[in-house]
Amino acid sequence: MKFVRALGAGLLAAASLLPFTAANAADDTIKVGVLHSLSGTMAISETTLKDTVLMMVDDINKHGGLLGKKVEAVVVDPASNWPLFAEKARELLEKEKVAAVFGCWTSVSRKSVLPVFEQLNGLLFYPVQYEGEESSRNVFYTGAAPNQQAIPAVDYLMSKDGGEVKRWVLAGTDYVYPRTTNKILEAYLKSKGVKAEDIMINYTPFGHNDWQTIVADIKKFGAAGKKTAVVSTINGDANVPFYKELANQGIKADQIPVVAFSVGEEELAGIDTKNLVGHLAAWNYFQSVKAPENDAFIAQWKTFIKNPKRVTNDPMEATYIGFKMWTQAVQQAGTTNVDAVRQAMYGQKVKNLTGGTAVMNTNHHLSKPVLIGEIQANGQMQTVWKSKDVIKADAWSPYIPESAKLKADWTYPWVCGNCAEPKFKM
Amino acid sequence: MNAPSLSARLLAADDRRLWLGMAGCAIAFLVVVPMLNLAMPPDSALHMPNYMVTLLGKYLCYATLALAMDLVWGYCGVLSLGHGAFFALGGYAMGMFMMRSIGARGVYGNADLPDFMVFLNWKELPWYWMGFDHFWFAALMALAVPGALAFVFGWLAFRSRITGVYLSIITQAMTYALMLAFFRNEMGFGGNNGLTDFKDILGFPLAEPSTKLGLYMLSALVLGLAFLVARFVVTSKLGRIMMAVRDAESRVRFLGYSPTWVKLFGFTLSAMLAGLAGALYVPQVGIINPSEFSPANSIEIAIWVAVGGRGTLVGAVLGAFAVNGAKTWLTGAAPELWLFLLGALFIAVTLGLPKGLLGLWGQIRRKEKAHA
Amino acid sequence: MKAFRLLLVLLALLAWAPAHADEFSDAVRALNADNFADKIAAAEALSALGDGRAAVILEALADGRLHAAGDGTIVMEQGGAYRDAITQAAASSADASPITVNNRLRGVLRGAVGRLGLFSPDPELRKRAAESVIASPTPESAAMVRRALETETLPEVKRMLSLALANLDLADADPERRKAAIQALRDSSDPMVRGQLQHMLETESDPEVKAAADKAVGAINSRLVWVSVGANIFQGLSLGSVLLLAAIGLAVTFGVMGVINMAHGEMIMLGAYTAFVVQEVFRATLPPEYVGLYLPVAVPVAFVVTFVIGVGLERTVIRFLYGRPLETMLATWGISLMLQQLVRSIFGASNREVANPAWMTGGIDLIGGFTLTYNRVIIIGFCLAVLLALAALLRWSSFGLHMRAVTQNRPMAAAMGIPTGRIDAATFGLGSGIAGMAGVALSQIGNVSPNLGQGYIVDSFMVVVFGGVGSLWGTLLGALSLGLVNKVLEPYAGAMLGKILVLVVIILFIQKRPRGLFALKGRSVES
Amino acid sequence: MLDDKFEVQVDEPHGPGVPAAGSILYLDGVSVSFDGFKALNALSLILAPGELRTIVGPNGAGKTTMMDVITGKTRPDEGDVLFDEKVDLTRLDESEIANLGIGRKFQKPTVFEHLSVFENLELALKADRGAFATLMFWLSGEQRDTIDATMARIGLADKSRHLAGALSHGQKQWLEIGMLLMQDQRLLLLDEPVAGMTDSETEATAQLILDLARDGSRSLVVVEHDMEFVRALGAKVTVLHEGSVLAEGTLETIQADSKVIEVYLGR
Repeated sequence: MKFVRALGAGLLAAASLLPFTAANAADDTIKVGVLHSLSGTMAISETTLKDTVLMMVDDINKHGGLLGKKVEAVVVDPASNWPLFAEKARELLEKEKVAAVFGCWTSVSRKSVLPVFEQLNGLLFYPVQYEGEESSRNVFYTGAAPNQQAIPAVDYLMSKDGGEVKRWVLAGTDYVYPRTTNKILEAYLKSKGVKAEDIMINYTPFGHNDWQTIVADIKKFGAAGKKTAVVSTINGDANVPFYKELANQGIKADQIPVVAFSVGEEELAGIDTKNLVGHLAAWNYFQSVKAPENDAFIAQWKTFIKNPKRVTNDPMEATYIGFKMWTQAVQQAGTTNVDAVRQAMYGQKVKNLTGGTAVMNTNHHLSKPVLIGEIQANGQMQTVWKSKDVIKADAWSPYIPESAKLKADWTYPWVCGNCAEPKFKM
Repeated sequence: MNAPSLSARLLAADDRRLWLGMAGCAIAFLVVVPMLNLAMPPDSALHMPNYMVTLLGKYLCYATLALAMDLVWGYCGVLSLGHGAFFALGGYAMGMFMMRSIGARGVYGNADLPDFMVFLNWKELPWYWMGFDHFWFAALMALAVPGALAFVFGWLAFRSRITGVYLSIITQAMTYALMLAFFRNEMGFGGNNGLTDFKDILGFPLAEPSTKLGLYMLSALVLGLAFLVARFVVTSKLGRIMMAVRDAESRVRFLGYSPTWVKLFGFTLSAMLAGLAGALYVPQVGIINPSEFSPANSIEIAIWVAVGGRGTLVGAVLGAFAVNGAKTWLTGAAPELWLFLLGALFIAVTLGLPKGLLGLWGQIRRKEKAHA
Repeated sequence: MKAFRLLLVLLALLAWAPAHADEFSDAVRALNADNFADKIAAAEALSALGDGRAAVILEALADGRLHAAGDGTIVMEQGGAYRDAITQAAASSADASPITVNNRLRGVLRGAVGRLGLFSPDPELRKRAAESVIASPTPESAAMVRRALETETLPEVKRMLSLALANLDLADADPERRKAAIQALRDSSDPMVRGQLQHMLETESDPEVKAAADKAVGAINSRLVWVSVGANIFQGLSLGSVLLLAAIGLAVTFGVMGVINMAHGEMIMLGAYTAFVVQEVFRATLPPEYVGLYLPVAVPVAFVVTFVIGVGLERTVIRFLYGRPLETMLATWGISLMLQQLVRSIFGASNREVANPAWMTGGIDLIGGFTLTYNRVIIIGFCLAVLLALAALLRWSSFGLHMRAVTQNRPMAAAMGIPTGRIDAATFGLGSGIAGMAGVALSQIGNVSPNLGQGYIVDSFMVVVFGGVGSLWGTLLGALSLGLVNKVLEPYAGAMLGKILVLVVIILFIQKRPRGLFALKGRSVES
Repeated sequence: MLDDKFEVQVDEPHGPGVPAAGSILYLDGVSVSFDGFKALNALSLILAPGELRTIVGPNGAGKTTMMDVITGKTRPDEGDVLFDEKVDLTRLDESEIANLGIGRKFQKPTVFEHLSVFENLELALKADRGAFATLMFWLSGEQRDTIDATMARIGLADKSRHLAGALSHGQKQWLEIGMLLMQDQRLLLLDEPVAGMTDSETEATAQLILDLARDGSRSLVVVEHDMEFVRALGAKVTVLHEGSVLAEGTLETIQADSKVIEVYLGR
């Protein structure tokens, strides 16, 4: 008797999990997953992107939806917890049966969901600048690769307009993106004849908030009589204390300019920029750029988020481009089937918000223009340099010997993300 | 150990219901779930999709971890806020093995070095990676490293009679320091990204649902085994001494027992169980990185136990399932609100159910008795 | 000599003569070019006129205070007021938009201002001019500095000018001058100078000069060593004061009451957000020059806000958990989750901007390029003040007496008619309030986001435990020593390894003193 | 794991057993102070094997501190504490001392409230104290009998499965004495064993203690306020005052002693 009851309890335990399993795939809507942290350390940056996707979905539904169906966004919160990212990705693909997922910010989150997407043949649109060295057939990278940010920025600083910098501080948070970028830059600078003693590399922990020593060191390093610049790959969260310390220790942009790759309008909104005027950022998008598409986008954003003070930034544009491309590809393929859509993605074009057109290449990365801007007192960027044409992202950097020999091309005859020679012989 | 005493003790253990319940769960997890997953047609409502299986596998590892936590906290009265560290270390050991078995299939196609080392221009494998090509070695390390750390750390701490919150805080310092250390790329553990890109384990491709099901069932078995071990310990005389230490440490000394060694035994055993859980966890989630060391994670472990009801073993398992289940469900169902709900749950449990969910179960049973 | 000064005055007068007027105003208008190359040309042209007024205008341009109105008139902003740059007549800023500059143009302007300003009648401007000459030297400036030196009267400006001249002379063709320059510079402790001298060591041909330079560099180096030691100590104290601020509140809620208060960090965070709100109110209601006063107002406001929240928590949750410290951990953890999410849903997830008031921005440049930043100095002072105030409160006020009574022997205190419940609430509120004030201070150096608290909670517990639970002075000593150790280690070990080492130090230290730095002795503690 | 440290040689001048010859417990010039307050002041006391000794003294006389020193809870600032002629107790910790054969009953009864009466006694039972030994420990028949016997002796036979926390104050006192018996120690230190007991309980306790003392195999030190109880024990009495011995002798001589009357019986 007791035994039966106990057994029953056990079974109940298992059964209680069933409600999760009931897969509710409605056929009259196309589901897209939104996999951005809404809590935890990364919420600061990722929440905005969640809203951007929602805005795009809202927009497309206003214009009659996709393939005659409404688009439905499935929002989940991976809570800045990397294993949770993998779990949620699995849930989105297997349970929610989403047609595509827009998400991830940090490289580690992308790495942790990668196996899931490859196993279940899902589609991830990754909207953040990153270190490259990757090309998965299940991911489309709409953010900048190092050669779309770092190299042009350094070139600019070495130019006459940039102040002919001779001495370099490469400061970054200790994780893979800064490591790679700095590695590439080091190789590049040396190729340009910069001596080793004129390069200072410094890494700090995540969320580092006491910059006294390092800023003082930078000051010392900059006092050696040669024009010095700082290339900052410091991660979002640590930037505020960093810039506050810069300002207070009186490092002026025309003495030691700081160029950052992960600081945009969104980050600056959290800082008083009066004393940072002239420091630089290199990115593919600035809100301040005057272009009809951009004005429309900004207006749409401010109305959607119901806050005229909110700013737009580069990852938002990347999300915008990614989403637009996906919808175009779906329309072109006439289905949301992942393989069909993937094929349709190649060569897909979308107008950049800053003018020109972004093109999706067969290495799953974009060709985008590169902008370099100076921080203004109002927290906006003033473009001081713009690439003549769009620049094609390298999945594999030519400046890293191991990766120089690799090529990413998902079309015949290569059909490979990291191969030295094509899969098929022609 | 002498087998009769073992079986005798386990069966003698206070109430039979527990053992029947275990049998029930065993059947549920080892028979029913696989059946639902394999036998049922995918479109049937009873079908258990693969992601549920992996999810359950993950929970089972958490449950084992919670069990380990309950052993030190619930019975020895040592609130370790660093148990995530042991879990992570076990995970890293297994991760290193799977890293090695990638071989030349990494992106840079380097057979001798993992990708991240190639990438940081490491020329050769650091000495502490030696041996991780062999599964047995990795498995051993998954137990030995957490065990050794726990033993040394515990010996230092218990010997100098560090108790209560002081102990909790230095265990927190330990895991925090380890987290920062593993973040450093110079350490050779993959820095912030940790170890990932695993292909297969012992030749079974991790992507295969069958592999996942296998890992899941293994986790279930390990949890059951861990439960028996823990049960054996707490029902032994040592277990009673542990409780005695928990309630009146100084008094135990006057009885001639040395709390240092009692606690050290519990702490080390618990750390090894945690390591085991970690080792099973990593192949199922496919990544291990320093964030597993973060103090918040370790605090959460304590919370699972508290929610379930400490000092009961069963409660720990229950708590791990309850909290993580709630988390999974809420992060999907109410992504904007789930922190409110989870937070409220913790507060409600502490205020309403000091004995945890199991205590609630007990109250209900007592009520039934009263009415009957 | 006199004649020359007379000449200058004449020049100044002539500058106002209409003949020059349009030439000057044309040059000024030319500044509003549409590309930087033209702007640079215009700036150089303007400075070439040698007109006293140009300096002010160029300076305004460099600071982005020079605007171009729709009709092409150039307007200059000075302390909120707008004047026509040419006629100096008051003007409106209605349709004026600032003339953009980039770093290169800024450099040019700085040099130009330097050269022009040297002869301005305003000594302040002359001083700044001397500075900018040092900052951005150009070949032609040497001659001008020499001219200026002859006429200069103010000793302070003279000193700076001769320094500037020496800097420039290092590049002079005549070795004698170079040597003289080195002699003049050997007493400076400016790393800039050292940089130039070192640069000289590489390029210098004349052996004598080289030797002199070498000696000078050595002399400067030995001075800079001491500077860096001093800097290190200051940074250590500053970090220590930050840790202390973060920990004081916890020293009350956890140290005195024994509540393992995981929501402590969120109290700090709420304080920081209070500062943000107060700032926004000030910005919305007051003229810009008063906005800076938001900070002193925010401190008490934050205290009140977090005090009330703290009392609320104590009455609704904490008070049911006394004597169950580990349960308090669980509950407060839940509270912290909820507070984070609450703030996130009210203020949004992204960082909020809390600006340093003008009087807290920048710092005093001490010798050797070491800057004593105001915000850190003020924070050190503030945190000591808070600590002393708290100590005094506990020591002398009747509330403090009751509080100690309750925490030491609750039943006895109750029996003596002390309202233990109210005291508990007030104590927890006090701890939270202090955390709130700390939040206001920390908003000045860090970012204000819902995760703010998480960044401090672990360190705070370390400090309190390291110092010895229940001992304010322990907390003080713990925080400062941890800060110093950290900063002393950082230059050698790097930020990351430094932090790790500090944690190891704490673990080992607790082995030696299981109850922290300031442990309470006696039989009472034993059981 | 501690077995090797039991026999510790004392440093000179006290060569092995010189002054402490023939004593089971030997305290000489022991002083302890907490933050300046001298709890023990050059206390000296010698206890012969098999002896029953009662110690009286006003609060703060240092009775409990003396026990703390003997059982290793408190380290004396100076002085010698020797057990069994040659073992220096000041160098051992509580558990080592307990394993030497010194048992203690606390002033405030401390039993393990979450364990049953039976389990409390089982823990006290004389057996290997090592962690692994206890893990593999399995109660043998005769051990079970000894426990039962003890339970009978302390009158808790019917409460075997009750949680110790549920016992009355007096019962806890008894249980703790029972635990002392289970340890089968050579020296028993009883701190106010009858505090909070009814008269009948007190009598029974006195009887029990006399029984223990009778066979001479163990020595007992009983600290007590209750003069009736002390009289009932009829043993040699030591009077402590301000941390040192004030007087020693039979109860009668003590009560006649003027100093004692002044400081303790205080008229």
